[in-house]
This record gives sequence, structure tokens and C-alpha cells, in this order.
Amino acid sequence: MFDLLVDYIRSGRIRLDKTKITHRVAYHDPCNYGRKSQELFGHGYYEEPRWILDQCISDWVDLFPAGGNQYCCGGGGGTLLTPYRDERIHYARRKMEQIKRTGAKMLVVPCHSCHGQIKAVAETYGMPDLRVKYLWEVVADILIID
Amino acid sequence: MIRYALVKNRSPVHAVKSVLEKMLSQKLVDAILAAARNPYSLLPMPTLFCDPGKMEGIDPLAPVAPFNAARQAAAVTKQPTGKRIALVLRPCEQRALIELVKLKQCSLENVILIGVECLGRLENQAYIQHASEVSDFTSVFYKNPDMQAEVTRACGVCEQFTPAGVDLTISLLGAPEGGVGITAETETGDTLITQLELAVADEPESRAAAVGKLLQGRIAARDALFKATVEKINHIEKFQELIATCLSCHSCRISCPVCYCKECVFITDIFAHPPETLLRRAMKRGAVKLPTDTTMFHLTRLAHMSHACVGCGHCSSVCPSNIPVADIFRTVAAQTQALFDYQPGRDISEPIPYLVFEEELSESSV
Amino acid sequence: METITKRYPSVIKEQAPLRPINSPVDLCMACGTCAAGCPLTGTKGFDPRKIVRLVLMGRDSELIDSKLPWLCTMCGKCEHACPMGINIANLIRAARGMVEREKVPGMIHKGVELGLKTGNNLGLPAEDFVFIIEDVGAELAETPGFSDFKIPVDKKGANLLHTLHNKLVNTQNEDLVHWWKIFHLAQEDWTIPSQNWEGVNWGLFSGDDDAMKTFIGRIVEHMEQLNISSLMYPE
Amino acid sequence: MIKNTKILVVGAGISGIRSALDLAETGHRVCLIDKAPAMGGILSQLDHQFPDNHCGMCRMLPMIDRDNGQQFCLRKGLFHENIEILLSTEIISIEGNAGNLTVTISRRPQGVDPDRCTGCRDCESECNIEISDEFSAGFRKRKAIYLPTPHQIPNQRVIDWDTCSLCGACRDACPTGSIDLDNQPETLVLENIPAVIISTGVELYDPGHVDLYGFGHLPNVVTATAFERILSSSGPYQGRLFRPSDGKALKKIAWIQCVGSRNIMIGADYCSTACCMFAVKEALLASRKIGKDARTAIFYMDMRTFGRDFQRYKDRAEKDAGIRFVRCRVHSIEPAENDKDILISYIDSSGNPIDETFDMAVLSTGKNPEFQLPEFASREGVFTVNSARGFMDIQGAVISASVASEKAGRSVSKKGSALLQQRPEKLYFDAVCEEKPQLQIVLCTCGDFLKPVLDWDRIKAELKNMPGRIEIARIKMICDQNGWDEMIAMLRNTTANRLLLAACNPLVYLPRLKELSQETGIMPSLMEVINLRSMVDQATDLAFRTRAVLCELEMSIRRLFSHNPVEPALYPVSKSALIVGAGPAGLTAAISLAVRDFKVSLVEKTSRLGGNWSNIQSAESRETIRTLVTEVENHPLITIHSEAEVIQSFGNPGRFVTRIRSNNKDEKSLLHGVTILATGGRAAETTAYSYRKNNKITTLFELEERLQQPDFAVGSNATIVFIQCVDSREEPRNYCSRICCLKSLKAAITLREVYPQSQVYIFYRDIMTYGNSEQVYTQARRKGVMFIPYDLENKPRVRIESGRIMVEGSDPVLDEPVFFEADLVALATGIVPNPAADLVSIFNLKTTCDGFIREADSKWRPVDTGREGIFICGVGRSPSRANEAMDEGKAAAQRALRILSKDTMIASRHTARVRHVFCSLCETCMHVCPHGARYMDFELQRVQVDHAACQGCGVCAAGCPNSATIIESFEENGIMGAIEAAL
Repeated sequence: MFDLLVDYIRSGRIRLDKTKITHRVAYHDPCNYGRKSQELFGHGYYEEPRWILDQCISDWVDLFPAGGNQYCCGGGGGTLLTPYRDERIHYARRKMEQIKRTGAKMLVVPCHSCHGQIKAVAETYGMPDLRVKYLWEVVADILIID
Repeated sequence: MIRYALVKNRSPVHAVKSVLEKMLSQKLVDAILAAARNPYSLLPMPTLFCDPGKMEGIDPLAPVAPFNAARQAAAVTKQPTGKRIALVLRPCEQRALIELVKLKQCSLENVILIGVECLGRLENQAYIQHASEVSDFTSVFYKNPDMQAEVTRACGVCEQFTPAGVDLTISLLGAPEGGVGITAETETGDTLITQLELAVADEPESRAAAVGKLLQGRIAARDALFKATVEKINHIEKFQELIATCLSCHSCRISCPVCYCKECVFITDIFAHPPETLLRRAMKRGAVKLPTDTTMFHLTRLAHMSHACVGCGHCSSVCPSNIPVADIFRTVAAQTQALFDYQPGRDISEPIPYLVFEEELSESSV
Repeated sequence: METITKRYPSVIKEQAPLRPINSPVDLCMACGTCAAGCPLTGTKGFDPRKIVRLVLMGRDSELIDSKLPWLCTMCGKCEHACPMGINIANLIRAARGMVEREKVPGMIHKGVELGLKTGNNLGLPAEDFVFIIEDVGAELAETPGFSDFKIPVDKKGANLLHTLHNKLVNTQNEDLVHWWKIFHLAQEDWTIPSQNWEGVNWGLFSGDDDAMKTFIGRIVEHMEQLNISSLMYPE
Repeated sequence: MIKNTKILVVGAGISGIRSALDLAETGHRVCLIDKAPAMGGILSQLDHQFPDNHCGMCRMLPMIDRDNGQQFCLRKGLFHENIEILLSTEIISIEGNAGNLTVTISRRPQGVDPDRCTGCRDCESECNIEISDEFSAGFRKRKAIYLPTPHQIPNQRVIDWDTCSLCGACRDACPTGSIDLDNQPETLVLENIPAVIISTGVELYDPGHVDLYGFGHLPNVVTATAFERILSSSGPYQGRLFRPSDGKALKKIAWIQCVGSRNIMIGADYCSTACCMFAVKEALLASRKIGKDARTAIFYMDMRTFGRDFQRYKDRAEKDAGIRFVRCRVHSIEPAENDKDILISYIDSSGNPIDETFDMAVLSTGKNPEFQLPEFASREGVFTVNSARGFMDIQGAVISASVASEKAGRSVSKKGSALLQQRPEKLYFDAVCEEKPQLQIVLCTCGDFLKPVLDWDRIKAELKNMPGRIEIARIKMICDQNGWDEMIAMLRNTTANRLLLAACNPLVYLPRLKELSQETGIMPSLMEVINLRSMVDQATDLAFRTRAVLCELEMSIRRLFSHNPVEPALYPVSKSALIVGAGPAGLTAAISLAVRDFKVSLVEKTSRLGGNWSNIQSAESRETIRTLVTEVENHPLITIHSEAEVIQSFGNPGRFVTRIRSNNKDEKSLLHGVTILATGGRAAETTAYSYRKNNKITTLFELEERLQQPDFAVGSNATIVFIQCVDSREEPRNYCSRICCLKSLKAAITLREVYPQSQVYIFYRDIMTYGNSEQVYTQARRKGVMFIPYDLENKPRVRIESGRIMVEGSDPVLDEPVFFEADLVALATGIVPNPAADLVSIFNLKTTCDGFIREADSKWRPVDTGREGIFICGVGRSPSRANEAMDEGKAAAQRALRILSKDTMIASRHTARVRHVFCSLCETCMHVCPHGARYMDFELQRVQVDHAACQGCGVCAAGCPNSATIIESFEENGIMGAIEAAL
């Protein structure tokens, strides 16, 4: 997926308008594309999404810690499908604090679970206006259509 | 267990004399060192007795001492002689002696320490004056509390007038007319009381009150002296002013019981300046006071000896220039001794502060 | 009389694959790294260190019977810093797999079963699915720049097979179009299968290896049937 | 090509310095190289060391034959006439055979001529390149021309060629033309190198490589080395505890242990050994500096307080300084909410998660797992110091360095290459005390630099006016060869018997005074060097400058005139050794000395050689000791006195007389030059945990022995429980015995291998597997041994119920009680020293409160005692493993060789003298002498000085109230004269 986007952008098959998003955006590494991928396939997708964001947005920031040591959003491993809702929300507190501290209005994720979880808990952590977008959604939003 | 015995006689002096004579005649000791008047002097001098028949002028209670007898006591105990010697000393003399033991200048092996409760001493001239007027001035002195006004300044601020850490103590406070108390603090002392067949009694109730009252007055006087003296020496220029008339006679050092050096460094060549040095100093500064090095001398003595100062006051008594050497010493000593929690003469096993090396946090401090 | 403490062999340990460095659970020195790093430690008795210790003692049933394995997101942050490389997430997954299927909480196992039966975790029939996506596709075609957009369903010989997360098909239709836009502009040769389009493998969550293999097998089968070289899988 | 007979020591950290000095002091010539531009290694950055929290590096300096070198702070520099130092130098290759190696080295020029550089720093101000300074751990910036360590002597700059742009600004700015921008490295081929010692130390782990600690991202996360700089008064905040991000005064600091250590995921299956105590020390210093507001915490897994005095130090840190010890390995460090503080999440002892903010975190980084020794380190004839294999504490590094020097020295002397000729120089000078003092003053004008800035006529006139015979000469530049030759020629022609050299940095000239003395016949103790240049640089106006120079000159003149040297005391050395104790340490020391052709008398209390250890060792160690015993028994130079004890000993280093009594009757006197005490230890006894109440409750040592028996058996399903730290690491036996953990682990592994169905549990407080022995701990866990931590408040309990052994305890991890029915309980009781009170009083030494014989200095002089010539090794000194005890034996032998390799003991220039006429015999000097160099001569009734042991430190002179004791060359007349001149 990342490789595909990188390929589209690098080869010029799609062109992006970097001026469209002006507010601050934060990026969240999902466990699956990072640690899990690193463990199973020997490569964690840390650099690729950041390269893509560089092409899309001028003011995007990382959460800390990020990459291999990032915090899980709390929605992974099927927890979105279990009845343990309170625990799931509690789990997210670290991640949400990080997001809050960046002052970002939008969080970009490349994962459906993270997307679902963060959207679901944002209000609980006092960020009802936080927008959560898929990485490819951001790309799709700023496509230059001839 | 402290045992108190009461000895009565014509006068306290006679009471003491009878006990000491008995010690010699019963051969409980081979010799006794005690202050005694001899045919040539009104002032009692330390005298070494072996014959009980020769003890006529003995008067260890006399309120006078031409010098601190610790050094004489050390002189007779420096090397082992195999003889048993009793030393009759004032508290300040006995404390100085303990310091000299620590400094390896003498030993207490085969020594019996007899301490005399001392209400103070008079300056030599004052004593001679009184003693020539009355026959038993010693008794008069002890009977008359007003005499306290005449003791030396050092004695007036002395709070350690009761001997501690001795085998036997001779005390007057609280004792009935013509009597002295003999207290045993050690096993040796206890045996002596038994051997001398002294009449063991309860300590008179009035004694504690008398001691307490005197102590209170002394402490107040001492603190006042410290306060006044600090004001006089808290700046080097004030200090120099105080000792300005020092003539470098070194009498204070000679009279000091704990200044134990064979030869003082201040009378060696190092301080015997050639004329060119004196002139050089004068040229550089325009004027130079002579004799030189007096400040250095007093400061050095304070540095070397203030931790061991027993406050006997002889340095002041002997000073021809009336410098209050003892006031200075006691005031400074109070601070150095407090710094190391050290009391000279308190305990023979207590190490001299500068011989203890405490490495920070090393095992020795466990 | 107290119960005698004993250590038993652990099935969980045997089932959890080792990490590349080949370090089994036995190496645990109870240092606390995992517990310190896990945001869930202390919540409802959850503590990765305790979980490892239980496995070490062979007290598998205590873990399997508890809800602890289901609280964990298997995010792997604990093991990321584990100095002994103990694969804690895999222990959890192995424990989940040993839970009796009907006791699996929530919709996970239901989804797996539906998926196995119908090809997607929602149990949606193929015609309904095609209807939904073509409806969304038609909407996109009304947007400027995408007038010639059409969803390629079951296109043989396409370059890229696109599977979908069921929630996009179910409730969040609006999020379907992002990739389509990109594909369209990039002039990608792509297709969506009408059957077995499920892009989420809940076998991963339930610890059910067999189900997981079946799901993957179906997709690979598809790709072979349609002669497609690449796969786009959302998870 | 350079023919060279020098032993090459590679790496000039403390190990390298120790090795170089060991060899130099035993008469070898040494070349000490380091790739860095400054000496000292990591220690140059550390100001404070355990146990007294001061630096004590100077304690490694030679203590006999001190005049062969300069007695300076070793962090500043090393000056010894047998040691040549090459900095910025690396080895390229080593070829050839043992004993005759050819070593190719590459030396980068320093860019600044040390003989000309005056340290004025003009070059630095002109340089426009600025980078982060390594010495200050990046807290400061430096230029491309810089001072690698601020305290080094001489303090000339070097050029960092990697960053220098060769612009030439510095060269143009230098007033003495000492800068050369030719940066071509020079390749030297050294032939006939008899041996090479590798003492390069190890690289430290870079925590920036992992994403866990935020190092590099969070400014308030620093390494322990960097924190050492913050603590240092020469550090970035002058020793005040501020933090880098915003200068806030530090109060709450956390130390994170095992960063890069004990982590098999990065290939670090080892413990870096020194970090635990390093952290405790830093926390203690920090707490002291901060005062009552200090909140310090150390996050650890096992507190490795395995050294003899470590546990008490740690306990004090905990109890007195309030340092918190938290047993939890930290997962990661994050910024706190305010983004300045840092957040650490951990679990407390009950397993509760806690988030705590700190002002700063200090990472205790260990050895870099990727670090590897160069290939040539394994060549024959190349000896590697253990501290170059793994991170070590100072004591370990110093001992291992001496072991390497012993091996190198042994290999060289076996090859027949002779030691240096002793003292080729003139020893006796004409009896100058009889002559009238006559002084030659040489004033260096530093080219033309000093001519205009001083009033030379006035100087000449005033010097003429001074009393005594004085000649004055001016030389343009004595630092260059012409000037030097000119001066020597002039001095040869004078009748002066004293010399005053007024030039620049005296430290440049002091090493050359000996040469000057040989050339001119003026005694070295009658020479002085003063720094004219620095005085000139400090003052602004001509008259004032001249006055300052005159004052300084007069001070030296007075000192020199009043100095009256006496002939040095000397006596012949007895070329034999007395070794007390024939355990592993004693036997090793005996062999080390015997193979170097020195006679050894080995005194053993029992009837058997090999020590207590032979009962309790593993098969492998037993074999080693057996071989050692055979070797000792068969060595012609070793005389064994078994069932013998020492009853009396006196004398000085090089000449001791000791009486021994054999078989309780025969007495004999031995004359020997050195004494090595290796009195050993034995298994501690216990009554704890129902020991002996059931034969299944044994000590660890007994179990080890039983494991060796062919009939040993426990049931195949047996439950075996080990209990560590029995009666140890708590008062009164508050030390770690160092051997028990490893022994328990090995026994547990054996049991698990023989009985795979068995249950093996180890109750422990802290597993003490420092260094590579950590691998045994890892292996034990891999083998299925279960570990249960306990603390003093919660010890396991053993009770016997109708013949069954029940062990109760609790597992803090699961927070549950544990309860075993044990088939075997092994108690790790540890070791105690053999009683040594008699020996200690005979040799006038000291013991610790636990009865171990105390060394002179636990870090820097671990095998020396307070008395020169008497050495100590093995368990009698400190608990140690067998291999460590044997290493100490070698190290002690190496120290002893310094004395044995000499024919005569000669007092150094500055030693104490007693003026008996003034002496009151108060013995103050004897009490305060830190070197045991004084004794009472009862026959003469005099205090005497042992001139070989006296270090001239002057404590005696300071303690003596009337200067009855003085230090040669520091007599009062001279000192008072100098003061007079300065007034």
C-alpha cells in the first residue's frame, strides 16, 4: 500500500497539491505496519508514510515516541470487537495526550483499526473536533485533477 | 559505685595531711607528689615525698599555685620506675597530665591520681599577703565565700573545679568544719579507702547544692568572658592591639602545661632574623614593630594547643606585659574543642583530634 | 495447609512461535520492562509480566479462562523493549486460540464464522455487495474529473486486486472512494472481487490459525483465477 | 625503520598507564601510545570515584624511585624517564614472532609544537570552526584547534584534522610559530618489539541507536559520562547541578541501569560490571550537592554490589542520602506534559504502574556489544588487558593491567633480554654542603619577546644586591637546541652549585633537569624552574611586571640558598620473597616470582598446599590448582614451610626479617625483600534456615562437593531450592561473597541437566553475575531454573514437618505466596576471611570490620598495603572467585618485582628527616604518616624514617609542632625566606 502510493507519486502517475492542507497535522504509526511488519517481514513501514506526508503536507509532526516504540491506539488486536469498551478507552489515554500536545487539528493514520478507535475516543479525551483521516484519504483529497 | 569517706581533724589541711601520711607509712604508695611549703618559700611548691615524717609543710589545698604542676607530675612518671606514686593535683593539673599522657610525655602506669577540689587560686602576691597575715589561710579561704572575689580571672570562669576520672577526690564543699571528704571513683580508690580505714559516710546533702551554686556562677562568668573576649579578638588588627606589648619572653609557653615541645620552634634560628631582614621589612613597610613574629607566635600556639587548653590561667599569671593570654586561649579553645567535640583531659582513650583521619564515607566512618 | 507450588509444562509456550533470536519465555528475568511500557498494566489485573510468569509456571488455564488475553491489543510495545526478546503478543494470541470458540468474547468469532461461511465477516451476499459499491462508484462518477469512473468487478488479468475493510462496505461508504480516486487518476488496472472481498482477517484476533489460512487461501485462489499479479490488502 | 626494545602499550587509559608504569618501574623501557590526542581515557572525564568520592589516580604513581618521574596528577600527564608517550597514534599492523614483533604505527601530527606552544590560546580565538567538545560530553563547543582535556600538562593545543579547514588563521596568529599545518600522518615501523600490551578499553554503548530512551531527542536525557561532567567543577555549569534544556536547578534525577547491557536482543548477554556502583556514586554526589530537596532514584534489575565494600556504600546511599532504588527495568523515557521534564513509567514493588516525572534521566550505558578487539590482539607476544574485553571498575582494570604487565614482563625476561641497567647516572655529588652556596641564574628571554617588557637593568641591579654569590646569564631561547646547548656549555664552565632557570612552563623543563644534572654536575635538588612568561602575561605595566619577576626570583634564590642536601640513604635489596598462604593467590604469586629467578619462601599454616578452595571448586578449577601445586612443589627456587606460621617481622621494603615457627616448635629467621600475604578465606558457617537439622539442608559448598560424588542422587522429580545471600549482605556480614551466585547457577544447571523433570528454584536478592558470567544466568533460565526474588523484610522460611522440608516464601512478581516441599535445600552462605588478627598486628596492617586485610587503596592500589614492600592478594583481602584470586596473585607479584628487580633501595630526593634534638617523642608523626614510613626505635629512643617508604608528602612535618621533622628540600629556612621575599 505504502509502496504503491510512493510509486504513484514518485513516477508522477498522480500529482498532489501540497498547498491544500495548511493546518497542523500529526501522524500515528500503527502497530501492524511498524513493529508487526518489522517482526514478520523484517521491514517496518516508518519511512514511507513520512515521505508521503512530506509530499502532501507542509506542517505535519510526529508524535513522540514514534516508530518502533510508538503507543498503540488501543484499538488493535480485535479489541474494537470485544465488549471491553472501558478498558479500550482507558488504553488510549497516552496516545491522546500525545496528539493533544502537538496541537494538531488532524491526525493521519494508515490503518482502519486506529482510525476507528481514535475517532471513537476523541471526544472522551476532549478533542471532539479532531479529524482523523486515512493516509490515502489525504492523498485523494489533494489530487490534482487536470 | 562512688564511695564517700569523711576525715576530720583540726583543719582541712591537717585532715589531708593525715591521710597522705598514712598512705606513706602504710606503704600503700612509695612516693607522693603534692604541693608543700618549704622553709625557703611561703608559696607551696610541688614536692616529692617518700618519708611521712617530712610532710610538715604539705598543703595541697592552698589557694595558690606558682605554676601548673602537670609537667612536674610528668617528669616523675615519664619512664617506668617500678615505684608506685600518688600524684595530688588540682583538676586543671590533672587534666593537663592526661593530655601529656596522650602525647607520650608520661605514663599513668603505677600511678594513683588524687584530685583536689579547687575553688580557685589567688595570684602569688595576693596569697603571700594573706598568708603572712593569718596562720591557716587555707582554712580561712574555704570558710569565707567572699574570698572568691580574689581568685584569678581564669579560676573565676573555671567550671571544672571538681576532679573527674581520678582514683580519689579530696573535697571541701559540703564537708563539716575541720573535715574533708574523700571520694573513691575507681576500684583502686575504693581499695585505698578500705586500706586507710577511712570512715565511710553518706555524702553530705549540702554538698550538691554548694557545687551547683558555684558552678552556676562560674558558667555565667565564663560566658560573659567569652563574649567580651570575642569582641576583642574578632579581627586581626584588634588581636594585634591586644598583644601589642608582648615582649617575646615566651613565659606563657613555658608556664603552659600542655606545650610539651622539647624546644619551641620560636626560639630556633628560623625566627632569629638577621639585621638585613629587619631592615628590609622596615624599608618595605616604612616601619616595623619589634620584636617581630609576636602575632605569629600567639597564633601558632593557639593552632597547636588550643584543643588541649585546660584553662589553668598560668599564662596570664606569668605575663610581664599583662596580656590576657588565658582569656584569649580559653575563648578560642572553647570553639576548637566544640568543633571536634573534644575535652582535654576528659578521657585518656579519647584521641587527639588531629590524629584522627576521617576519610569521607570510607569504611572507617561506618 | 497451603498448596504446594509446582511448575508445569505450558502449552501456550509451545504454541507461541519464537522470535528470530530464538528466545523462549524461560529467559524472562521478571525485569518489568514489559509491564512498565504497557499502557494497560494495572487495568483489570492486566500485567504482561504476570502473564509471562503464569506461562512460565505452566498455569495456562488461569490465563485462558480470564479476559486478560482479550484486553491486550497485541501491539507489541512490550516486546519491542524486552531485553530477552520474549514474544508476548504471540503468547496472548496463542492463549486466545486456546479459548473455547463459543467463549470468545464479542463479535470476533462470529465474524470469523460468517467470513468462513460467506466470504466476508458481515455475511453480505455478493449481489448486495456489488450493488453497494456500484452505487458509491456511480456517485463518484458525478464528481468533476471522475466522469468516466466505473468500478471494475472481477476483471480478469487486472494488475491489482483490491480487497476492502468490511466497515467501509457496511457503515462508512464515504471512505470507499479515496483509493478509487487514486487508482483512477493513476490509471491503475485494478479490480474488486465480487466474492471473498473481505480485507480483514479476524482469525488473527481470535488466535485461529486455521481460519486465517482459509481466508488467505481464498484470496490467493482469486488472484490465480483472475490472473492478477498484485494484491491490495487493507490490514 | 626504528630498532626498538621498548614494550609497546596500546591505550593510555588507566589500564595502559598502570601497565606502562608497572613495566617502567621494573626497569623496562615502554612506549605508550593512544589514538586520542590526550591521555587518561574515560577517567580523564571523571572527577569522583568510589569509595571516598574523590579522584585518586595519582595513587598509581611510582612510590619508590620517585625521582625517575614527575609526581603530578595523572589526569594532567605522565612523566617517567622509561616511558615514551605517543599520542594521536594507532597501530596499523603487528607482524613477526613473540619476543620479536614488528609493529607498524601511524601517527597523526598534533599540528602544534609542544616545545614552543606557550598555551596563550591566540590560535583558538582565530579559528572559525566550532564543533561540539567531546571532553565535556557535548556541553561545550570547541574549535578545530583545541585543548583535548582542560587539565593536561603541558596545555598545548592540538589540531583536529577531521574538522580543520587548513585556512591558516591559527598559524598566522601564533606568536611563537609553533603551528604546522602539514597533516600527513607519519607511518613508523617499529622493529624488535619484545611484547605488546593491548589496553584500549572498550567502547561505550551509544543509546542514540535505540528509540526507547529518547536520547538525542530529549535534551534532559544524558549518559552517565555526561552527568559526570555536569557534576564536575570543570564542567559546563562549574559543578552546579543544572539541566541542559533550560538551566533549571536539578532536584529529581533518575538513573536508568543496563542501557546496552543484559540485553540479548542487541547481542549484549553480559553485565557491564561497573555501572551499578557508578550510578550509586553519581546519585550520592548529586544528592549531596542538591541537599535536602534531592529526590534521586535508580531503576535497576539487580544491584550489583559485588565488591567487598559496595554493599555498605549502597546501603548508606539508600539510608543516609535517601536514594530510592526501584527494581524495574525502564521500558522507555518520554517527555512529560510540560515537555521539559521527562516522564518515566514503571511498576513499583507491588506491581502497580506509576508514572513519575523527573527533571533529568541519566543512562547508565555499558559496553557497546558491537565493539571488537583488533585481530592482532590474539597474536602470540601480544597481551590483552581484561579491561579491553569488557567494561570494568577501576580496581578490576588496575589489577588486570598488572596481570598483563606480569605476563609481558615474564615473556620478555624469559627471552633473556636484560632489564635496564640500573641507575647509570651519577648518584653522588661532591659534598656540596661543605661548599659555599653559589647560584647561577639563567633567564630565558623567549626570543625577543621578553626584552622590551621587562626592566632588565633593574633586575640585574637588584639581583646583584642580594646576599650570596649569584651569577646571571641571559639566553635567547632555551627551548630550542641551540639555546639549550649554549646553556649547558656555560654551566660546565661555572663553579656554581645551584641553578635557577627562569623560563616558561616549568613542567616542560622538570623532566630535563636530570639530564642537565648529568651534564653539569649540579644536583637536581639544587635546581629550580620558575615560569617567567606567565608572570609577564599576567601583569600590565613594566614596573609592576619587573617587580613581580624579581619577587619570584628572590623567593627561589632564598629557597635554593638555604637548601642543604644530604646524601641519599641506600641499602641493598634482598632478592627473595616471603609469601604467606599457599592457596590459589599465594601459589600464583610464588610462581610469578620464581620464574623471574627470585627465591620464594612459602609459609602455609596447614600441611597441604592448594588452600581451602581445593575442596569446593569445580573440576576444572581443581585441575588448575593441582597443576599449580605440582609446579610450586617442584620449583627449585621455592621453599615450602608447611604447618608454619609467622611470629615476628620487622624491617623496610627490600630488607625484611621475619621469624617463622614450623610444627609449633622450630623457629627460623628469613631475610626477604618483599612480603606477599595471601591468607585466604573459608566457607562461612550458618545456623539459619534449619541448617543441619535435616541432612537435606546443606550449604552450597557441601552441595557442590556432593554433586562431584558418583553416588549423588535426588529423585528425578525432585524439588530443589537454593537460597542466596544466607547471612550475607546484611549486618554484621554486610558484603557480597562474589562466588555464590555463580556457584548456585552452575549447580542448578547441572541438576536440571541430570534431572530434566526436577523443579529448581532459586531465592535471590540480586543475582551477581557481573561481566560475562551473566551468560551463566541466562543459561540457567534457559534450562528452566526458576528465580524468585526476595528482600530482607521478606526472607523465605524453611521448616521441617515430620521429616518433610517445607520452604515458604512469596513471589513478588505474581504477588502470591509460594510453598515448596523441597527434596534438597542449598544455602549460599558465602565466605569469610581466615582469621588474620595476629598477622595484621605483626605486619602492622589494618583490617576491615569484617576481618579482611585492608589494602592501601581499594581502587588504585588494590594489592598494596599501607606498608611498602608488603602486598596482599586473594580472599584474605576481599571475596573473589578463584581466577580473580589468581589474577591478584600475579598483580601482587608484579608490584613486588618493583622492589626485587632493584639491587639497592635508594631514598628519593624529597623525604622526611627527624632532627632528634628537637623531637619530644610524642609520636604524632607516626600516627599521621599515611605510608607507614615511620617507626619508633626503642633502643635509641628515636623516631626513625623508612626512606624507601616515605613519599615526602609532608603530613608529618605539618603535624610536628616544633619542626623536629622536616622534608628534605622544604626546610623552614628556605620556606620562610621565600615568604620573606614574597612579602
